[in-house]
Amino acid sequence: MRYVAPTSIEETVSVLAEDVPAQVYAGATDFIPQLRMGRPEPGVAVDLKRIDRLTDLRREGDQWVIGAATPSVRLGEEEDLVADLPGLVEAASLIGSDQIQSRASLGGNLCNASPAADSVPAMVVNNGRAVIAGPGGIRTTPVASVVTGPGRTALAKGEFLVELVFDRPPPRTADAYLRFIPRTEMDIAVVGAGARLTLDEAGRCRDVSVALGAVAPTVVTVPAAAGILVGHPLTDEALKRVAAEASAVCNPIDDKRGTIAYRRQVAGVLAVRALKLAADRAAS
Amino acid sequence: MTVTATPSYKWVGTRPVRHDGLEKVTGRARYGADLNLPGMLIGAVLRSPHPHARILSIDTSAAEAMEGVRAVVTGADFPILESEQGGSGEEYVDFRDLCHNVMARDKVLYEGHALAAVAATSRREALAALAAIKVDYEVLPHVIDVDRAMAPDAPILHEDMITEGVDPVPDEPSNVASRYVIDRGDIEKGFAEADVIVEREFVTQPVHQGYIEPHAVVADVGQDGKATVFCSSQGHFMVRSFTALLLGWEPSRVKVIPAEIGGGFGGKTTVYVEPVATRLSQKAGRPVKIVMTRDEVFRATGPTSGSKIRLKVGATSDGKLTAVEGSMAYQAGAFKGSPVSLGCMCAFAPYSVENVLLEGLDVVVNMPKVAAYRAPGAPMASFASETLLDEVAEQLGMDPLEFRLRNAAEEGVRAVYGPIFKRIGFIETVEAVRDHPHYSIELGPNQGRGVASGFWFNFGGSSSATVHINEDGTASVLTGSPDIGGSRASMALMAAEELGIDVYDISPIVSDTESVGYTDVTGGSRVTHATGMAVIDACRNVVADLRARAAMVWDVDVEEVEWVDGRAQHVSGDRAPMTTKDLAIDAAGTGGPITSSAAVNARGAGAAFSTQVCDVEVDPETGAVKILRYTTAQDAGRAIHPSYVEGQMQGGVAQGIGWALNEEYIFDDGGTMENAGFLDYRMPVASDLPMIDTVIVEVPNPGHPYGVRGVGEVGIVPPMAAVANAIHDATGLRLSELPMSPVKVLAAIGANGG
Amino acid sequence: MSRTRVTCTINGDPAEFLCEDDQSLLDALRDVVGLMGVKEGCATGDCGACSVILDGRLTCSCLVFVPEAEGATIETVEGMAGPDGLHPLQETFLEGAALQCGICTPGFLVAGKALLDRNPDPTEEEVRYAIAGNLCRCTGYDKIVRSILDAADRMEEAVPAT
Amino acid sequence: MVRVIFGSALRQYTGGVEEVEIEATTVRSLINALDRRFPGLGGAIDGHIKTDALYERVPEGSEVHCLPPIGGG
Repeated sequence: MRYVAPTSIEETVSVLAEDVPAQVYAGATDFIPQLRMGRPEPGVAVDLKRIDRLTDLRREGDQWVIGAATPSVRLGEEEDLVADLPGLVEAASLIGSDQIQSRASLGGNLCNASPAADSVPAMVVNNGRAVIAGPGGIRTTPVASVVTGPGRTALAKGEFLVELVFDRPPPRTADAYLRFIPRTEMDIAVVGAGARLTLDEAGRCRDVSVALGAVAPTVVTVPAAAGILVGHPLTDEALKRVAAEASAVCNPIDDKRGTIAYRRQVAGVLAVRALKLAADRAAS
Repeated sequence: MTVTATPSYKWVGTRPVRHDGLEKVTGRARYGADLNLPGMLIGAVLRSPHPHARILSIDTSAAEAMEGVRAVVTGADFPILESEQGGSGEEYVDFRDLCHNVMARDKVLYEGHALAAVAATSRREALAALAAIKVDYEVLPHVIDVDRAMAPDAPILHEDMITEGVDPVPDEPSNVASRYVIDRGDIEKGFAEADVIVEREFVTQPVHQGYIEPHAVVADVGQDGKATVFCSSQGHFMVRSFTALLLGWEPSRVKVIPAEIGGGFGGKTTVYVEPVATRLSQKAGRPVKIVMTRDEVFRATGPTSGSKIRLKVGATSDGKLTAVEGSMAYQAGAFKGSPVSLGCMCAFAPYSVENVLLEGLDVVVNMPKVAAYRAPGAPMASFASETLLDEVAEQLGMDPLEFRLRNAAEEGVRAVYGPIFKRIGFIETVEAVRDHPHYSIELGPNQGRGVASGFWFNFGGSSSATVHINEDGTASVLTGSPDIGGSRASMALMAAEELGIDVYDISPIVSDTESVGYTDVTGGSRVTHATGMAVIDACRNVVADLRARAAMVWDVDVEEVEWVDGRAQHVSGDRAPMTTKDLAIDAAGTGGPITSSAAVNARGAGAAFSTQVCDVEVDPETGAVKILRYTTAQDAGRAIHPSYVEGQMQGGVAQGIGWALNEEYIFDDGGTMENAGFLDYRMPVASDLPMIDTVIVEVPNPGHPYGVRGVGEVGIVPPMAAVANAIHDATGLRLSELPMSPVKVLAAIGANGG
Repeated sequence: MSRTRVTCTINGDPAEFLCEDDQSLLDALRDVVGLMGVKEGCATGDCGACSVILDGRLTCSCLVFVPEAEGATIETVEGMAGPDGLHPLQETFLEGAALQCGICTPGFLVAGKALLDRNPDPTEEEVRYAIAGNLCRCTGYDKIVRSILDAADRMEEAVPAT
Repeated sequence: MVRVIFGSALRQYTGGVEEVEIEATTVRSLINALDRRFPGLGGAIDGHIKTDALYERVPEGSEVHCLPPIGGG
């Protein structure tokens, strides 16, 4: 395996155009353990962290632009980002220990395409866009469309993620992300739930989005939540219906981390808790 | 907080900085993997991907021809040993099983079972060579579940295994290696006298010791055929004897240099890669290093047994136990030798009960051969017994500690397993918890409190020690006990107490197998007791010698010389006292260097008891159990270094909480372990636990000069039941399966209509 | 296997060495540089025994390809004690008996230092989460947490009041 | 006389006998005496207790329990 660290997007594109199996990576917090577990080494490992744009974190007008390889720890250090998108920051900060936080990135979390990736539900409810570079130039696509299945993405050969873009939230809008793990740290999500909502001045729900992780091959949204909540306050009765809808959209598996029944039930619980947390934030 | 008995010592009971501490906080201490030798090769082990298969052929020719490969070994490179029980002190093994476990021959019996190994000039080359070894397997049906292993149609692991301890002797082989029974009193009469009878079944899964340091060894066989083995273990004399035996050598052909050991908890009381590295080194003529990966540690070294336990308890309405009856089946792993008999012996050992009928079955299954793990066999049995006792107390409407006090074993009571207890401190541990502020803190919604107690025998065994007085009056104390958690400091404290010199003027050293006498493994909570006795004896010899030399100098009778605070004093008081240093400087003139050795086969290890209280909060919507508070009271007899006694107590509790809530071996349908890593094996992390409050109870052990009782093991016995009982208090649910993971708790809440 | 020359700063000293491209920083620190205080417990980022501070950030050295260390500043446990003596964390770990077997200790010390470098006055909960990436199997964490809190107090006292 | 109580693992050698009274002054003489009464028992015990002190005195009137080997962590 050869290590290369290109310093520009163009250089990266040309490295990936070579006729050698290549793996781009950011923090390598999934990549290296996969190699240890027997995944064959690629011919070339492409470290994206030396490209300035990929490790950037900036506000551009009404948007937040987060480099695909920016370490998660940086998100929590950006106070304005925490104020705008607290759920997204929470999700990023749940990716592993402090040690992992120094390395793991939103881009890696997305492109590793684990159904349990913590940051993806939070990115999806915030309508994140993925900026992708490749031999054909730069394109932008919704985060929700990047992952197509466990370990699979919509990225074409030679393409790689450059950055993630989020709109700053309108007034009375907030997000939240909660996950369930058996321990308090160092586990993969058994269920993850992201929520974002906008309240009107009377405290009624004007807009809502809920996305669930680890309960299906890819992140699933709960479209029925809008029908139940929009135009209404968040009553216990309404939230109970959202919980049922959240459980219903799940298509989980039984595995060493949880059972189908458990994941369905807790998906509803976490969806409601995340909605309440987001609503409290939106109201304050 | 310490509940203490009597005398005042100058050094015993103080908390000096441990002597090996500086090296360990600066990164200089050398553990098993920290030695690199010139010309050293890297070894790697080929392991079975199947849980049960016949080995039809192994072809190593391609591997041997590869660049960088210097040696390849298979089972054929090791002698097949006859069945013989033996061990290094308390760790009993059948050597035939051991030789088959270290390197499989005709059959592999678990996923991860070693069947070949290579030594090459780099790890990359070694791994490539492993991939080039061709093995033809005939895959056989496997069995891991203990009930299924006992079923009539179960795949048989060992065709010659006839159950021992059954009358008449069975005609057919089975996976039940042996049956153990405790049968005392009249069980039917006991239940007839009972007003309350509770019976339940319990299931626990295999769990691993989880030491952070993987097994590691550097073996170097010289041109003279002698081997020097550097490795971490719980006993380098054990490594010497087992390695030599497995190679067909005399023990003296192997010298073992003890590395610092990065945790063991019983799991490093046997050998895995040590004989393999030694044979590879012999073949290659170069030093060979083998370091296990974490994956190998989980798949190929011994966890402790999973179990299936049924227990029945009877008590009178005034809270007196009348009968205990039940059956326990423990997974032994691929070879016989689960700690099920110890489980039977320990389960009700804290109590006085006359009518007992307990059966234990040792069952072989297709998973790694179990190894000792902290109070082997007791924790799962006590999870069952202490949960049932809580239920009985509840039905009687009695405080669970009061119920325990009414039945508590004390001096003169016949233990469930037979002998009569000498002075023990069980009652004191129960009272310590009862009187602790923790026991009366008010609980909130979804919160609950549980208590449980536990027993462990503790052990004595063989230990050696040598004490040298250096020219400057300081002392070197050499023992053969690897220091796994502060025992150097304990040895130094006892030596300081005996010699009367400053604890920092003692240099406690763990010596290699050629520099100190034979010593059993560091295990069974025996080091402070047994090795401590050897140190005390050697120090007393030295003091007698120092007194004799002072008498020589003063030209008086030795009876007129007293040893006080590290100085020789004449009874008359009219001579200037002589310090250790004074006597050391002139040692040549009084008979040469001052040194003494002592050795013991220590008896009189005092039994250990612990009583613990745990508060939990259960999230009724997710099944998550949070440990809010934890207090443990344990009889240490005499705490030599209280900080490390507390550390043992806290460490045992933390492991027990992991066992209670999340830890387990998970196998897929094909018999492959699915969670062979720290990510999914889920040992407790710092944010999972509260502070663990300790109460050291000191009821001196009459079998030790200072009253020491072993403290290493009993702490892990009560936590599973304490947590289960707390969950019951919070939710009303009786959980009888470990781990009590969120999935299981939520399912139980759901089944209960919650 | 490609080899790369790496030039970096380790514990304040310039270092230069040749490594294989797929080698982990952990393996290079131990087997090439000889810093055996950096321990391997899992090699998958799950135990923290190999923790180092890489360019000011706490990192598992097992999860870093060593060529990435080009130009980097690396701090290991071996660099914690200075000419004036031990780091306060090393002192409180010794006095507070925060180690039993000691294999995880270097990782905890480095993680503790990374915490106190950015948060000199952490709460117990902050300490527990900051070291949640470090596994200890001996102590139950009680004495480790106390020792980190004690070190924070000691360092605060050592800073002259302003 | 010494009272000896057998654990279940040894009862296959004693024909099911659970306890006996026997004349012995040391552990070794006790084992030898037991082996004379129950052929094969001595070897079975010795396999288990080889690390124990063979010449340790057994006081008159003692109660001796033959237990399975106790390992430890």
